Amino acid sequence: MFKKILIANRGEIAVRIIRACRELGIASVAVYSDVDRNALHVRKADEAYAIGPAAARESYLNLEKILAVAKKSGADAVHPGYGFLSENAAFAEACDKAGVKFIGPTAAAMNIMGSKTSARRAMEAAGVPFVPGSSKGLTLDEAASVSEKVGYPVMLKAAAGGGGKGMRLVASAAELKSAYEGASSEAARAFNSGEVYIEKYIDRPRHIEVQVFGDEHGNVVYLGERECSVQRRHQKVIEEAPSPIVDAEMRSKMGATAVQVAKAAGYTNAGTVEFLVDAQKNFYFLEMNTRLQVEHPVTELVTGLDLVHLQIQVAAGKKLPFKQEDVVLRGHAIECRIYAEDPDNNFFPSPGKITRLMTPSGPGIREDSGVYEGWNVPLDYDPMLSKLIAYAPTREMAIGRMLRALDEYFVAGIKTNLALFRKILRDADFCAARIDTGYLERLLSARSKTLPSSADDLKIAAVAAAIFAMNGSGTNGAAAAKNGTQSSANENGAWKKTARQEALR
Amino acid sequence: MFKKILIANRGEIAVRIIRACRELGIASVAVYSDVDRNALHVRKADEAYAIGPAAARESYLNLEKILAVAKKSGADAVHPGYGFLSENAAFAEACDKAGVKFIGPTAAAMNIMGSKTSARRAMEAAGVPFVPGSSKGLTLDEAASVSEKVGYPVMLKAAAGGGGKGMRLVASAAELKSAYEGASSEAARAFNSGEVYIEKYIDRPRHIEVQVFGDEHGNVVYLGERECSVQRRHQKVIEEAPSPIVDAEMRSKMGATAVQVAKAAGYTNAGTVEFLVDAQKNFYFLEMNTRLQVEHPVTELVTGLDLVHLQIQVAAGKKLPFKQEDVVLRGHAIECRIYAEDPDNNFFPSPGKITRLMTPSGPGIREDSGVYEGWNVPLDYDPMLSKLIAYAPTREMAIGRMLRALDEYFVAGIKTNLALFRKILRDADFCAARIDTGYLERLLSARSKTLPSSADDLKIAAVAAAIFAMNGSGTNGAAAAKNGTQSSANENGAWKKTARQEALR
Amino acid sequence: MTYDITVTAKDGQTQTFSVELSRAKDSDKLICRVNGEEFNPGLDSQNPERDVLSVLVGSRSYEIHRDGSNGEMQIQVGGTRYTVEVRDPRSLKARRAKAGATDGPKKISAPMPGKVVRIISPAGTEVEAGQGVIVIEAMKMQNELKSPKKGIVKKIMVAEGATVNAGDALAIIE
Amino acid sequence: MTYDITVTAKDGQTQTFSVELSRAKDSDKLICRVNGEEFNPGLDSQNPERDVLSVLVGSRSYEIHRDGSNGEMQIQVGGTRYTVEVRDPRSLKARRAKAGATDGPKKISAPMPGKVVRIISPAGTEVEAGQGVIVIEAMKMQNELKSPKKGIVKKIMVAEGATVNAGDALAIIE
Repeated sequence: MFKKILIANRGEIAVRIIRACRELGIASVAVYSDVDRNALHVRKADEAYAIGPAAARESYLNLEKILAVAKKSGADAVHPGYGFLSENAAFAEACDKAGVKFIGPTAAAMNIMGSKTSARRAMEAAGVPFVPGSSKGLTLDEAASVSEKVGYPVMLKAAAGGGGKGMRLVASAAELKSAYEGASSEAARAFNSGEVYIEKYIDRPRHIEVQVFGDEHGNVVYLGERECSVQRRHQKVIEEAPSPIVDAEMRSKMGATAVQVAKAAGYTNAGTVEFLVDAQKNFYFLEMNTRLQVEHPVTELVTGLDLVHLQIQVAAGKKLPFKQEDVVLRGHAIECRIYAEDPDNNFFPSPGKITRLMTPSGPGIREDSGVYEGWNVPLDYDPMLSKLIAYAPTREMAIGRMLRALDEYFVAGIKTNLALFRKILRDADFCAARIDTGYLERLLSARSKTLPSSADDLKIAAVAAAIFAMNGSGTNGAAAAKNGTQSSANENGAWKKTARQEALR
Repeated sequence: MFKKILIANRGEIAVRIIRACRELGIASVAVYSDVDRNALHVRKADEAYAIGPAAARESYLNLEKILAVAKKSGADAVHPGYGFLSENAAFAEACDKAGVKFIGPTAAAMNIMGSKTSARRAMEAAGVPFVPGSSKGLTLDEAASVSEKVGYPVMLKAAAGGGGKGMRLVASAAELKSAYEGASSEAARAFNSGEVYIEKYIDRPRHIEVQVFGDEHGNVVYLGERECSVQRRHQKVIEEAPSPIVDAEMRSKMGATAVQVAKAAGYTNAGTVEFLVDAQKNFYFLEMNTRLQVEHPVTELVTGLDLVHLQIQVAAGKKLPFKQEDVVLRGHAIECRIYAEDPDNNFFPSPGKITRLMTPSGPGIREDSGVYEGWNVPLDYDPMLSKLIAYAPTREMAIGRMLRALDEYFVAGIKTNLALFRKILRDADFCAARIDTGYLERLLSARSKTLPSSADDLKIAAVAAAIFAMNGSGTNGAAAAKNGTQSSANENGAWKKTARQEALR
Repeated sequence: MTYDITVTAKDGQTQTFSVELSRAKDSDKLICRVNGEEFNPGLDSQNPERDVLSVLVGSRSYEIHRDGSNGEMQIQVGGTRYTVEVRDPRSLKARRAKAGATDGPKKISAPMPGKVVRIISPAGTEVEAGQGVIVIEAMKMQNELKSPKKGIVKKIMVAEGATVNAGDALAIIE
Repeated sequence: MTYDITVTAKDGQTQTFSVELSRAKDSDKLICRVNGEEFNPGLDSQNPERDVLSVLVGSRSYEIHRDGSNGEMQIQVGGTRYTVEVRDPRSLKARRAKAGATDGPKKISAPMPGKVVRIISPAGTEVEAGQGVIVIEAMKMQNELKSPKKGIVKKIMVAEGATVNAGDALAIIE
């Protein structure tokens, strides 16, 4: 087993991996940029090394610096987390050369899956079902002829891309040229490659993905699926396991296909095979993510496994400690990605200092967080603060439990998307699992943008504001005087200042 | 289903039940004594009613007051939690008469199990295995003859008792008289009944209990066992599920016996059948607890069920939503009872204000807490603050996980037993599951009372104390000046005062 | 003490309340009148933690949170947030400020810390309500800040490339 | 600044360190000498939260917590707590207090809030070290407070039935 693991990441995933290391008795090494000295992962790791300025290119994305820390610290393995260098085959290769185990698939497997077109070629050879379309980068003329063949509407997609960049829906031949140019130039800017390909557009598809796991002895298993259809701008917002529409038969078919995909790529360690699923429950290979996913906890909760522990064990050369038939799903898990953004204001990001943080706990609630009260969320990285996960015997109970947990959650100082989850989880379509990848955008653009508020609660809010003001202004209600639990002088000062600003507006 | 449930309890269990109510869309009613106005359960409930002075007899144990609140609030059910009125048959009966559903077994079933001697008579009739001894209260002469028959050493026990009160180990006939008198008078004081009975003493027994659940349609199932051998003064300290020594065959035998016990008593809702297990894995009926146990979460984690949700559903007349064969144990769960007490000082209780509270979270960690930072733990009740539960695929991983979580846990202002758990979970005997009901007392009396401390850490502690002192004294190190994260003026004041007190001592 | 308090819900509902608070004589309760009417006899409000109130209105228990950062006050009741403005009506300043609030030039403030990546409408530009004025970037997202009203961009207070904090004034539209 | 700091571990180990701290000129680091020797070049200590330090000693990361309540200071490193006494050696008072600490009468203080249920050894009683003097009760448990030394109970400062707070002086043994 490894003695020391370097975690080439930050935020909640770095903390999650550090925790796994501690649980396994393995020393953990954190790296941090200038704005992350006080980040939670630095506090929790056994060792920590500065790696440069805030800009990710000069720190978390800089493989030379990371490898230098691996060498200096004597780490015998590197866990890349997700994002940053996690799907960078060159990094995996460099680790290999430096004699440091990269906890993930081989560079070769990553290269096959790294380009969507090359992945498609490999998978087509293995007989994996695909959305009709092209399997390689296209010129504009080729794009026109492929589109005619599969029939409009079609999707233009960046070959090297992800996250929705370089994507365009094309409804008819007339729109093709400008869409092609837009997608290609966007792709070139984002990924240094303007290559685009075409797929038939599927109306209201679901995004369902299968977790796979391979060891270095040829064993590959699937660990059930995740339903990730609740998306905004192609970014997942809520994930759940299992998918409400997948039954045992469909699960074993999708699972077998996912294992086939992994085996075709010589895949080891944790990976995810993404599928689009149409209304008739046909599923089509979309892409393979060659890393641990953000949403891996929902799979952990329904399988009872720990995927990060498994990643480490498998990377250390151990066999998978179970067989496919031992994997049994139980209950239902839902994950909400808590972001520093303002859903009432066009999802503006909201970095800044967290002045108050109260998090939920209790039965069936797991929180994987990367922040704490007092932490200044930097403006330089992804706005994800934390993942809140609810587990319960049934989907209905998991929804009820998540709503309970959201009511216990309070963040001040920065905006978060907590209210968005309250809205989604109370929505009749979500509760009936009538979701697809366009569901959330439709919900957001619907007229009734927020839950109606009760007149009583408005009045309570006014009374509470008055009590806070009175407590703060020194003439003190009974409340503050009693129990010695009055707000600190400091804080009252801040509030008075705020009150003044209010009045002056 | 119920519309409103009154929770006749306080602390973590009241919060846990309120959470279940919220998850099920049921309104919750809290009751509180004068010292509990700011308790967490009052903050979290939908309604709250004052029920009198701190002394439990005048508030939480006063059934008239609780029933009056039930009536006034319009609650259609009462959940008693554990402790207080939870095993009070008169209360269950009074609820019944008042038309409020008592969430628990019937008064009749409680009466059968309420006295150990009557429980024994009923269970003997049903063929349940017992530790050899008497089945009823004994005079001193009878005690002497029973002891001769089963052979010394024997245990004298209070018929009405629990929690170790009125219990005496008698090694030989010479000791019997004084032990009898001591046990009897202690029992009389504690339980208003001096009745005592005798059992053969079993050397180094394990305490293993089986969770049972009955609905009101005649179905009774068992939900696996819990190992509760880590005890101090007959109080459980750590519980786990499953028991490391119980295999499938033993589980089904113990389970069948537990179901037999429950059926003999006409038992409904959640209950626990406690067994003593000797070195040869013979198990003997000890008693039945006619309520939800403190340690129910470990069963929830390995079965995937929610026992409080089930209690409510079953009390509302629903059938159990699964059959015995659907109950499958998976993984391992360990619970630590976090108490306000000082293990370094003879386990003195430590009520008072919690000045700082940082709790663990992340994968596999559940915390059921009844406290918060700033809460003044009253001196009037049980010192349990919280239950920390770790789940993982194996016992070894669950131990590693719990140790990780304990390192993340920090409580200031009052003493806790956190360090005790660190010690137990690192002990070789505990890790090898070589535990019995005497294990913890032996560990505590062993010479090496604490883990050895490292000289390096002593030095770090000194440096940290100096930095805190410097930050506090206004001349400010780099740390405090940066990031605006300096301690508040208030707090520095308190620290300076402390420093002065230190200096003056 | 009396406070005029305007509460705005996310669904746009806005209501102004006059809340009169005083301390009860023989208990630790509050006497509270809202718009002249008694709100609850013997209002029991506790402040168990910073920014948290536990209020019992009759037997109804409310846990209430405050977020007073970023220049505005929000009150959360259950899971729902309300934006509140508190004015002590005895204050002349407050009354004046209120009277003047709807007239005059409008400010565009930074809704978050970030970098100014583009000035779309330089000083002097005529803009419609909702037209883009400045683009700022944070957390890999670009955000266009729009004019709150029809008018002329009177002043741009930041340069491209500058780093700004939440609440910083960026432009004035007249 | 220099501090004399005594650290006591739970296993009884006690060590006193002289810790000299100053601020580095060109960085936000600290210069730290322990017992005259440089502890770590450019010690990086941050105070991310109240009562929490994040200290990097070289590349080793320590999260350290402080509990300064109840009249004594405890420092937690990892999961282990140490009791520390901090003295600024320039303070005359501190030196005096130190000199006198081991002599004279000893106090019995309440280790927790509770009720005095029994006086075992009234004023005037001769007691051995470890002999019970007072019983207090909290959380349904009775606790016997023992004499810290052989001597005579000089004074009992509480009556049976009284409620006491943690740290209250209950008796003096001479």
